[in-house]
Amino acid sequence: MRFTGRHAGLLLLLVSLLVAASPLAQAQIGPDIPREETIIVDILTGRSPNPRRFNAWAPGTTLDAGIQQLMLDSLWCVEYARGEILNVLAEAPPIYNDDYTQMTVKLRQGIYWSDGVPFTADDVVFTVELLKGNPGMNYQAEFSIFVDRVYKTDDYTVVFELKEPNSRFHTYFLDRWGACRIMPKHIWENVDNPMAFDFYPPISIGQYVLKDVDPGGYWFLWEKREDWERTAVGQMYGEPKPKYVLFHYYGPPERKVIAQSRHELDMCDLTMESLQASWDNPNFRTYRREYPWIVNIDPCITGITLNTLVEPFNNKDVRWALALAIDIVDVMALAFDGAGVMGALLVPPTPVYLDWYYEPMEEWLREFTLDIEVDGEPFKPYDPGAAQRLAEYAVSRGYAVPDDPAEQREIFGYGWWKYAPEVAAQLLERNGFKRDSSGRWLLPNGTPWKITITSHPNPSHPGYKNSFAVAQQWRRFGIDVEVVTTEQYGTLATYGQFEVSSVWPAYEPWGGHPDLYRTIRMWDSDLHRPIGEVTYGQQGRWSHPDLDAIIDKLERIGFDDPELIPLAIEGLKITTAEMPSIATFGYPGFVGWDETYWTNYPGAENPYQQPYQHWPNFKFMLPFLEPTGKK
Amino acid sequence: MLKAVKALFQRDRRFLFGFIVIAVLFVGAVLAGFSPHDPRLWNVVPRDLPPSSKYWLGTNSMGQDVFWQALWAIRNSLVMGAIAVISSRIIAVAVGLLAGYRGGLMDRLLMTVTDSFVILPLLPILILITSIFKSRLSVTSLGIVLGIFGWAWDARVIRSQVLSLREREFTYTAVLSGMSTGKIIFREYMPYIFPLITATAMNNMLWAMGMEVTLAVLGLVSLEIPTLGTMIHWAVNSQAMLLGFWWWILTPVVLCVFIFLALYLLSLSINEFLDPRIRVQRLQGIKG
Amino acid sequence: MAFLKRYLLPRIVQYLVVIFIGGTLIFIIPRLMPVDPVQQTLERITIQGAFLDPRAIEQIREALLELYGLKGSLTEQYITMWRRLLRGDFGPSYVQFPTPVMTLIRISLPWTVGLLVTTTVLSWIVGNILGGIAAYYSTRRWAQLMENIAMLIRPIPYYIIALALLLLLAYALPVFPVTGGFSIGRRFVLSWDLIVDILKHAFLPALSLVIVGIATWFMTMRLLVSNLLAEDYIVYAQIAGVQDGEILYNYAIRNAMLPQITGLTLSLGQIFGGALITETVFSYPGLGTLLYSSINTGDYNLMMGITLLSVVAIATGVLLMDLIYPFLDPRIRYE
Amino acid sequence: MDVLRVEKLKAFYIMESAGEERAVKAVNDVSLTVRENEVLGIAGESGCGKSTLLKSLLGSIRPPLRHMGGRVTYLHRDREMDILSLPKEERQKLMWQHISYVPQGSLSVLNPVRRIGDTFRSFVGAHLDIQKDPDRFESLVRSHLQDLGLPVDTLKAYPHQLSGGMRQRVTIALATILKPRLILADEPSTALDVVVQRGVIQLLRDIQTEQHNTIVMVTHDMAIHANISDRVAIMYAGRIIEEAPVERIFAKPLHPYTQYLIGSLPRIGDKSYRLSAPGTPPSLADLPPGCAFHPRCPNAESICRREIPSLSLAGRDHRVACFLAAKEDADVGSSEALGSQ
Repeated sequence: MRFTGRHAGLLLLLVSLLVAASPLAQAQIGPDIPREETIIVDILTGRSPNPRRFNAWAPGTTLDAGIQQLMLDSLWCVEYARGEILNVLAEAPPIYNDDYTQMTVKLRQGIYWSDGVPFTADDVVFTVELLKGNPGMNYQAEFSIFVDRVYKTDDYTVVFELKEPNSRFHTYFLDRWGACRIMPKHIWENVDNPMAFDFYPPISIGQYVLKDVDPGGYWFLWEKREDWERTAVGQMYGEPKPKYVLFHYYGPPERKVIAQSRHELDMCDLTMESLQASWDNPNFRTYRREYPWIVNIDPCITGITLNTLVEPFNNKDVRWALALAIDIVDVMALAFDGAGVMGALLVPPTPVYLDWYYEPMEEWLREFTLDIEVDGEPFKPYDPGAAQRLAEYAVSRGYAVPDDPAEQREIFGYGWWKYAPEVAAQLLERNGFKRDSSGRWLLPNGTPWKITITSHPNPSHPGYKNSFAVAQQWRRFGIDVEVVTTEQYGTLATYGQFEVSSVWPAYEPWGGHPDLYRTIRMWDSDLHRPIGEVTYGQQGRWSHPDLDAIIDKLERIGFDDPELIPLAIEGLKITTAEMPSIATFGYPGFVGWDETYWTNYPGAENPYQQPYQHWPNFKFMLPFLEPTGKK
Repeated sequence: MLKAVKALFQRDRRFLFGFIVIAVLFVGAVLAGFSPHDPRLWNVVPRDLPPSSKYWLGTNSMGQDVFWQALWAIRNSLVMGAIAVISSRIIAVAVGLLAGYRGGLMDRLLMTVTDSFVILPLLPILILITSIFKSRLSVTSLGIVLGIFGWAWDARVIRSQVLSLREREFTYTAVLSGMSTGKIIFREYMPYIFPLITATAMNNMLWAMGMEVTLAVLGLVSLEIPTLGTMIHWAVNSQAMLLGFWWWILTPVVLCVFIFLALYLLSLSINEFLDPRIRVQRLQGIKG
Repeated sequence: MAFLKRYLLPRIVQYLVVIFIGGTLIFIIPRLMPVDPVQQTLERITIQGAFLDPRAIEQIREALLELYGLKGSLTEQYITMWRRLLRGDFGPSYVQFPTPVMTLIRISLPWTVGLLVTTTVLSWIVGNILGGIAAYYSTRRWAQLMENIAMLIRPIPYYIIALALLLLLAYALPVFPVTGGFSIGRRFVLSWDLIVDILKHAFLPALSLVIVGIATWFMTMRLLVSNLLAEDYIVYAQIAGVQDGEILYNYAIRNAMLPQITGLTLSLGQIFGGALITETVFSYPGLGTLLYSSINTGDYNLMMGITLLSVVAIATGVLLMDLIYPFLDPRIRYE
Repeated sequence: MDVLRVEKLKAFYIMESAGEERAVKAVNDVSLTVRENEVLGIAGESGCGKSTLLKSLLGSIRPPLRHMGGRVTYLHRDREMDILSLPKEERQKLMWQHISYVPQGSLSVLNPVRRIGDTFRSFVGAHLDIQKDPDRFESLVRSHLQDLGLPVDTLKAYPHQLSGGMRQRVTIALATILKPRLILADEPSTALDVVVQRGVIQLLRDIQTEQHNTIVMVTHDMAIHANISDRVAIMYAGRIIEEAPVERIFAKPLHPYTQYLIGSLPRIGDKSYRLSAPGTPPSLADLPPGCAFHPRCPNAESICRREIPSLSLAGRDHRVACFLAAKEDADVGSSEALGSQ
């Protein structure tokens, strides 16, 4: 046989044509699943190593592929778009006794598991008792510390007797991307080893039940229950529109752009660049239909954490100098082309927090001075005009931005710190820092100042962009900065093995509730451990006696006490003056929606609820989506 | 030596091409030192511009001049590759010669070590090692790490060549005539081993550069040091392909191709020049 | 018998020693990493479970150390590991505790093996044949064209080739599926449609691997064969009027194949490490991403399981190669 | 009758070195005829171009060797064929059935990873359709080997398992299996020890007696020529410098170089100091002007340094390329007496 190159080429071509021309050319979902009745959404946390594991109560199970959105419910859920707490499996908010040692929960009635067994107080009691007795399982430690006794008084009332007062015990059942969800007693009571039990096939208490799963762990297909009305969401919002929900992990952003352009993906998280690349798709939309496109209600704040146990970051002047050496407009321009809401406080600048904290503190911020004089006056670091400067930048890039300062404040935030490198220099110099002949900063001991920023290696993560953008600022200021990206950045931060890191600068608040205890508590001095040991608080390891006192007071008042906000404001004043870490801007959510098959997503024009598919709240969105009717 | 190079130049267009490309890249690498911009600084030029007379290879989304970034990348990648190649060649040749020439227990021991390195799955090991160094691998240390893990197979190849050479007549003649081991190795074996070294070196260089790209794509090297890998990392993650910034993504890819082509052609040409068999033929040719 | 005693036994001892050294290295290296599997799990729990009391964290930490078998000293852990491995047990995965590592590997292994064995063997065959032909007819234009194409493809970073194929054939020209191993919702019943479906999904990842593989094998084979062409026995056969095809296959390619077979065994052994970049670019299920995530989460047992699988596969490949070689090359004899 | 005519053949190795093309004049203006049923010996020191000449006769000219002029014509079934301009397919057809070749039987001429039997199969299979009748092929090979006195087991052996003599016999068996008219043998006995050498030569001789083929035998060993050749051509520096029947060349060598060659042969009982040519052969890339042998020639005259002597008749069937020999010979005249013994 004479086999030549031409033959090989022909053969290859032939094979590819054959495969390409077969009738399945475009099908991503099989023939039994009508595309127009299916909503396809991205999985945030990646491929599931063991896709047949639905044991949501053991660590490691992938929850955002449908378990927390469609399969399981918690007692309550935070809705941060509207600033509310929803009663899901509970019928009402918890009832505490006066000294917070007893909590009573009233349960919703008429809810059934997908196998037809009714949901009752027995399930709740069983869940708490099972978890409490099995070390290694989620909430085991919390329940064994706090729960003395749990029992039902009737089929729809559960009473928790606590070992010690805890005014926020119910938050273990309050879903904010995670909560203790209720398990079906009639299944689990027969399980010998709850840790090893896979719970496959799972039964559901939500409106959907698992239909199929990818043995490779990339996707999960859920089907609407016929008795969807016998669920909490059914009672709350009615029938969900899609018959099928497909959770699909697509990987890096370019894959999502491709999938969405082929209309094989309806909802996903993108990056700034991949969002820009999606405009060829006429059905593509973002949270805001115009620049800056992003979700402005995400309850997380990005920023830079300084390790306050490491010299020279233990010095407040140095921390402030680093903040003043940052031009926030430039950082946001470098990171996300200006798309973002700046936040000076360590609280996310979402509409509800702007109301609860930024607005009341605006006056104080304007008058706030640093202990340093510029031109004979005490220096006021707050720059209320920063948002306008960012708007000007956006205009210079050719984006349409409203002229009204009020609207600009709404889009870009209220303000930030001044870009004042000369004041930063003054702060450093009075602490013994010097510049060498080429303008580089030397530490007080005369050695060159070199900062290493530890960052997440995933380019989709805002911490990644933030690190490089801030590094640019400090380099220009004359500090030698190195950015190190590593998958271990979280561990390194927890062990304190870093100088500067782009981990969250403050712990996320509830998002839908003004209580800041969750955030402020992380600076409590008794949570901190020396470098090399795991810290229980915020990784920067900063604490302050005045703040400790505020934390004590917060613990003693309830979740809905009117004193909450004034107390938290006092706390924020301390964290502002001390600058333990530098907040930059709210988490810019680059959601991308394809409107080929579904519309009425909760966009900026109609934010009826939070916009992400990976949050548990996604279940509340499904009844509101509208099919376009496209086949 | 000089004469040989001159001869190569005139004899072989492949050599000429390879040499010119390498020379140009080398000059580029030196020129990088005269870059008007610090390669780590962003926003030094307008963003996302296509190539023009002012920005020869355009600019990227971080506001950097792709041309100057590319020069830095060439410099760092070549240095990294060269370090990897040289260090792994030293180990491979030493182990291969020693094991092959000495034989016996020494051979067994060295080959056990070599095989242990051969069987290690390199990518995960390298990922682990870059994790241990917290991605602080500089150009030099990455080169050394790649060198430490990139020699084993080539040592095996060199050993088997030495084994076959040892059986040949001239070794006996040389040993009988009292030639020292070193002399035997350098006079008699090197002409045979050298082509192996250059051919494996070329592959190793390619492997090292490919590995660097892989690690960079995964974000496991220092991303602010411009290399071919980090250029690709930034370009891909800024969606240069989807957004049509072809000049940004093509530059490192074309550079990879040119470096490979140049090295490949050079090594082919040099090997042909040095290959003992072809040399013998040439001699026979002259004699008749 | 003499062969057994003087060659085979020492060779098998060496094989075991090599695996032992490999296993020890992959026990030690991960433990030098800053990542702490317990801490990783704790972080996941923290994400899921609101905020934790320090006392609770301490309790969980203790419980997890106990469960993961990380309580003892390194030596104890090391001994436990070998004892377990000798029973063929890789232990539980930490991330998916207490799912056995074997279960996780079993989920990903078929995809990896299916994709990589096919592409490795295919590109080996095609690359070697084309490389041999191109070397034999090196003066022909089409042979030079083939060589030039291979020379251009070979140095392009694999990642770029894969990505470019994806953009070309799934985006610009949406012919192939973007991701996954087969269509969603499809029943796993053996049928022609299922096979076509799986092939279609595997096509792009396979194509990317085959392109690079062919170029690589092609280049080596071309070099090997063109070196052989000056050999006396080929010139002799040509003078004797033996047809080109016969010379090409039975003299040139066959003889040049020996080192290539070694290369193939090695490549086949490496399969068990998975193809991380391929799997990442095409979201293809496989061991590569599993291994990568196990590294990032400090899942020592899973890491150990996959890498050891690869180590044993490669070592066995090399051993088999050494034993088979005399049958392929009659000049080699083990005394 | 002539079976092969070589006319003014030039084949040079074209080497590019130090930027210049240099011609290594390995076969330089060679004319030669080979007659039916004769054994023509080609002799000369190594490096004189005799192997290249043989390659050219086989039509196996590949770079860096280049054909620079002249013709190599075979007479086959009343057809004249110039092997150097023959299409490849026709040349392949001519090979082995009409012309065959015995290489030096070193290890490298046989494919090291194939059994001898496989080599027979591919060599024979290239010319006969052995697929149709494999048994006939088997018996052909077996009987041929037996005829040559080779054990049939050889077919199962690998080349490296055979001794040098056996390998040489195998190459002879390969060359003669299709009973070609013309066998070109390139140093078939070099590198063998004397006893084996004799056996190999005897084998060739027997075959010739039996099959009546024509043999062109290249070897530097004059003793072998004395043993087997009918006619001998002496090559020096790419040219034929003398050509005569074997008896005559040994009895009355005319060219001083030939005289040295013969003079250096050992003779039984003769203990006198053997003469050999002083100096070394010239580089073919850089030939001296005039007669290439003049730097080593004890009798060289000025004409020898200026002009190249042509091959001219110096007796019956005896030609020589030497100014001095031609002169000397002319004096003696074309006396027949000297020609025969």
